[in-house]
Amino acid sequence: MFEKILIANRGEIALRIHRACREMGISTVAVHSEADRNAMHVRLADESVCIGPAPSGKSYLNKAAIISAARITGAQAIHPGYGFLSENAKFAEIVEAHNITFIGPKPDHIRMMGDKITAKEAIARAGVPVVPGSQGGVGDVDEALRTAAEIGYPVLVKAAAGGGGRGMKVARSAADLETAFQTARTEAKAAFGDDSVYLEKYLEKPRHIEIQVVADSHGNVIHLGERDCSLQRRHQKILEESPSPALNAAEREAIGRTVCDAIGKLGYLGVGTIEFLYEDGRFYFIEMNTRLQVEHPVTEMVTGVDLVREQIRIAAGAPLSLTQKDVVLSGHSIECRINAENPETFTPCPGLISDFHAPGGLGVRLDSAAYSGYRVPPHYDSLIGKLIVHGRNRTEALMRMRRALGEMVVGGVETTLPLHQRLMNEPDIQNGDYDIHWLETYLRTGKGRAGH
Amino acid sequence: MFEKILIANRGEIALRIHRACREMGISTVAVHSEADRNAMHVRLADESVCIGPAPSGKSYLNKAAIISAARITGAQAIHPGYGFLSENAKFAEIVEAHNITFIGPKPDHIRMMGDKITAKEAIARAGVPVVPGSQGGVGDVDEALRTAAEIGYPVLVKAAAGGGGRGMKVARSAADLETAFQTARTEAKAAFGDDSVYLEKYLEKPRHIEIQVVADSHGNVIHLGERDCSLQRRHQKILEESPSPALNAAEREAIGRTVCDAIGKLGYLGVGTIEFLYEDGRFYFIEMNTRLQVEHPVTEMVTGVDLVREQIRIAAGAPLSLTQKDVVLSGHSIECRINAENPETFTPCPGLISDFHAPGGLGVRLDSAAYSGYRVPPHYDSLIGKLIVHGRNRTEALMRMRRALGEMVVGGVETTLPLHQRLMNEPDIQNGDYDIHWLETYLRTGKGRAGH
Amino acid sequence: MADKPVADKAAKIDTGLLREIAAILREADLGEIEIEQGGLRVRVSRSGPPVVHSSGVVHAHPAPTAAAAPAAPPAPAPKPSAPAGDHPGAVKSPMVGTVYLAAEAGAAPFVKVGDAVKEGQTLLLVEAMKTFNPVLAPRAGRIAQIIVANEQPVEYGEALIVIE
Amino acid sequence: MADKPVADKAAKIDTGLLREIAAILREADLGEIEIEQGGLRVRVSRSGPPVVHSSGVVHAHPAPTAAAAPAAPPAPAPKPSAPAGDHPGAVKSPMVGTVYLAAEAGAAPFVKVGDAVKEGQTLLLVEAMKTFNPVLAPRAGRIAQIIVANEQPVEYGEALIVIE
Repeated sequence: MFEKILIANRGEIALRIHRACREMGISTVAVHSEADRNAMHVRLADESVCIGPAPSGKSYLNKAAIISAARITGAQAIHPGYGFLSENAKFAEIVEAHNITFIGPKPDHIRMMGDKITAKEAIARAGVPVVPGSQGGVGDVDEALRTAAEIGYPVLVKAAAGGGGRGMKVARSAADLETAFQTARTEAKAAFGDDSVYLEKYLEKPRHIEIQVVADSHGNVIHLGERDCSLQRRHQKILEESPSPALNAAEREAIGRTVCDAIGKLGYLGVGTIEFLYEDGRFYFIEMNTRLQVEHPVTEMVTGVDLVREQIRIAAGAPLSLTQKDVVLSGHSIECRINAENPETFTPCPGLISDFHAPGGLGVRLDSAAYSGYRVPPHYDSLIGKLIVHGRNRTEALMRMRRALGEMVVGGVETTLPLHQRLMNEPDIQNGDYDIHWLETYLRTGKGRAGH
Repeated sequence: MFEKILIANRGEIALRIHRACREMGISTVAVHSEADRNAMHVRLADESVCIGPAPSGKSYLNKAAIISAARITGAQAIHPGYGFLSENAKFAEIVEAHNITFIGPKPDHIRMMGDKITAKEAIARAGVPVVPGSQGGVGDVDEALRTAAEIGYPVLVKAAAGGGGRGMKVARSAADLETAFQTARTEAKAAFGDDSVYLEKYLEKPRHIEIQVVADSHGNVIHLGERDCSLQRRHQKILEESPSPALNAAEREAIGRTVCDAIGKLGYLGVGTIEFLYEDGRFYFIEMNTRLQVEHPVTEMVTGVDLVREQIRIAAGAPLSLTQKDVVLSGHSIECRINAENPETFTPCPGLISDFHAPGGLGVRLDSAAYSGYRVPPHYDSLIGKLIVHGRNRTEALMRMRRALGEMVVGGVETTLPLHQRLMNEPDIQNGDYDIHWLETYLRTGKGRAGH
Repeated sequence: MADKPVADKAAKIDTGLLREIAAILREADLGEIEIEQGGLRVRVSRSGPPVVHSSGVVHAHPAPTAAAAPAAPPAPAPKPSAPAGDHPGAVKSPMVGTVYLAAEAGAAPFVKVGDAVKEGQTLLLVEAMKTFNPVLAPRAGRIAQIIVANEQPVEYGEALIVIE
Repeated sequence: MADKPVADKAAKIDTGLLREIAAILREADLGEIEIEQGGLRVRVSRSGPPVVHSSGVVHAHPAPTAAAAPAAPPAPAPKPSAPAGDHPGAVKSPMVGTVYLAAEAGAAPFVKVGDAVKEGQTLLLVEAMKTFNPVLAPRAGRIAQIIVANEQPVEYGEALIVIE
């Protein structure tokens, strides 16, 4: 097992990784920008190294600085967390070239899944259902029109290099398609420097359901059930839960087995998430994330598995600590992302957290690197904490979340706590009756579904 | 189900009860002394009533004030927590006489178990093993000598009305007995106004192991396994865990069944704890606590059962939410009691908590009513929080506790956090190799066992 | 107990005193001053919002129903609560209970505003556990204000009547 | 990086400055003053402990072994850390890496204390990812102090040399 791990990230996930290391008896190195000198994980880590100024391009994305920090501290492995360099195949290669272990999948798998077109091809070959769409990129409007006619309207034009909703356009009929196609291309070029786009069937009211997989270097693959992440705003997840209110045990087992088979065929290593749209009992692959997800705690709460510990064990060559048979989903878990943002306009609100009080008691978990006196820097994302609850069933979890939200105090900055408090009182949320459009509609109209 | 419950307690247990009520959709009334006006549970409760000045005799033990508060707020039930009036049969009777539900056992059972001699007789008749000893009180030295000869030295002379170690004396031989007998009598008279004493076998290196039982009004009785509370200082528990490192599944099942049978025979209602000394594979009844225990969370963590919710359900006439077959002990849980005390001298340290930061993350629970800016009043006990962890096994739980202790911040007052940090590094603790004398020896000598 | 408007009581805070303490705080370069006298407690602090509250306030929260929104997060620093009985002549309730201003329904009240009272004279009754406990005038004076209404529930220490 | 004694650096805090700031804080009746200049950052606050730390410090914690005691709880307010490079003539490391004071093992160092240097003259090398990056004198002057040792690891922004 490793004796020292460098944590190449910041915020709550850096603290999350530090905690797992500390519980495994592994020393930690925190690397940080000048803006994060007083960050909680920097204070708690055994060693820390300032790797650059506040802008992440010069610090958290600075491959050379991170490698140098690992070398001078003697760290044997690097955990990239999520975001930043976590899905950067080149970084994974450089890390390995320096005889340091990258805690994550092999560079080839990162690269494969990083491109949406090759990802979809690979995953479809491995037997996972995908959204019907173009075979690869679509070069011009005529080809787009032919393909759309085959798969049926509405269709979605998507940037091959895309993410976060940029470069995505819906065409509801052939008349819409040309504009949608050209706009998506232009946006893709501007955002990613690559104007490749592709087409796929547009689902009207799908849910976002993702399957957590874990694979070791001994050929073992397990899945840990699903997370329902349908509550999104501008493709950013806001609230996640496990299990999904929409799936039954048979559906769960079937999709889980399909995904495990595919992951086994691909020879994938580590933790990963296969994201699907789910509509009318059918799953459609969207993308695979080759890293830990922000929302991984809900899976931990219902399975009892420490996903970061598994990642570290797998990277060290150890086998999975459990088999599929040992995976028992117990109760229900919900996570609310607490962002330092205005809860109505979603304008980020960096600044001094004058008061911070964590909710406590049975079934409540807070993953946060914030504290009283912490200054949320303006340079990074606005996530300041994840409030996670577990209950014996979904109703208990909802009641517990409501209770915990009412106890939590974050003073000095605006947060999305009031939004979550409102959501807990919405009948659609209480009934689990929502899709990926629900939240946008709710924020626009005060109701989650048109004609409600 | 009740619509409004009055919480007749303070501190972390008042908050614990409030949380359970809130999660059940039940309104809460906090009653408090003048010293607790800014207490967390007072702020969070739906209503609050000041019932008297700081001294608990005039507030938290003021039966008339509490009943009046219940009446003017329209509370349908009173939860007494632990301590204060929780084991006061007279109070339970008065509550019921006012057509308010007392959330706890029937007054007769409180009374029966409140007297150590009648408790031992009743529990022995119900088939639970007791410490060999005198049949009831021992009136004079001659009778004491005869009884001691029968049960064998060493023997313990104990006050019938005793508690907290007062009025307890060990006699290692007949030569010691007269002094021990007279001293115990004198102390008992002074402390409790009652000089009745009895004799029992003195165990050399027992563990303190207690069984949690829950009984509803429909004749169902279950046990939720044991808690090992052997780490005590002056008969005050410091650290508790479940399951006990000393018990195996067969022993657990056997004592659990014995206890459930007895509780059924007694017709007991609600939650209760049967405390045993355990030595060389045998259990010896000490006493029964007819209330929620401070250390109940470790049982909640390994069973998933919310004990306060069960209490409330039972008081409302509902059946247990699970059967013995549903009780599965999963993983391991440890609780550290964080007291506002000097960690070496144990001198209480009331005052302003200038900084308070809760540990978080996977498997960590904090039950505490403290917050930054809270002033620990000097009038009550020094418990300011209970840090509870859960892990898949005992080692994981110990590592997690160590990690969590390192994250917790309580500034402005001295606490027992450093003691717990030291304990986590002791090989005897790591090995689960301790008895009820271990901590006293450790505090005196720096080692937990003589000749170590 | 939610029928007592908090604003009424807040109006009685001695803001002059507050200003004076704040000045002393500044002059002496202190972080915090806390004063307690005659039921009034004032804490003025540089770091947090100044807090003023008395020891005789009914802390009445709105009572949300089970379906209501979770309460707003409590601020970690004590919130200012309404002062009451900060008047030196305030007579406070010796117990939790229900106020009766007259000996029996329909009878004249024991006292009314403007009455002169003697030390030891009954001002009102506080009923607790079916016992009616007379509250007596601690000294002679004139009834300046009757703070509580008939059959109103009161806390321990809550101001009932002001004698000037 | 634990071989750099923190106490050495702590000794260089300008307590006169602190006093002056504290005086200004009092005079201007402010809650907090924060100043950042030339790598030195000072925050003086009425409510918490004053904090002094620079932007060029190697934050070296004792590295406990797996069996060591858990770290003492961190104070929620930032702990004072040792200042370095608060001198206006400090030359700071442009990157994380390892310092080399000479071009090769056994060779004479690029500069030594007391040397006069020209603007643009190589002061030392910082090796990162097997690239040796020369650190040049930002202006002419005299070498007052060489803070780092040969082959010492340095952080981004860490003070290396002082030119007066």
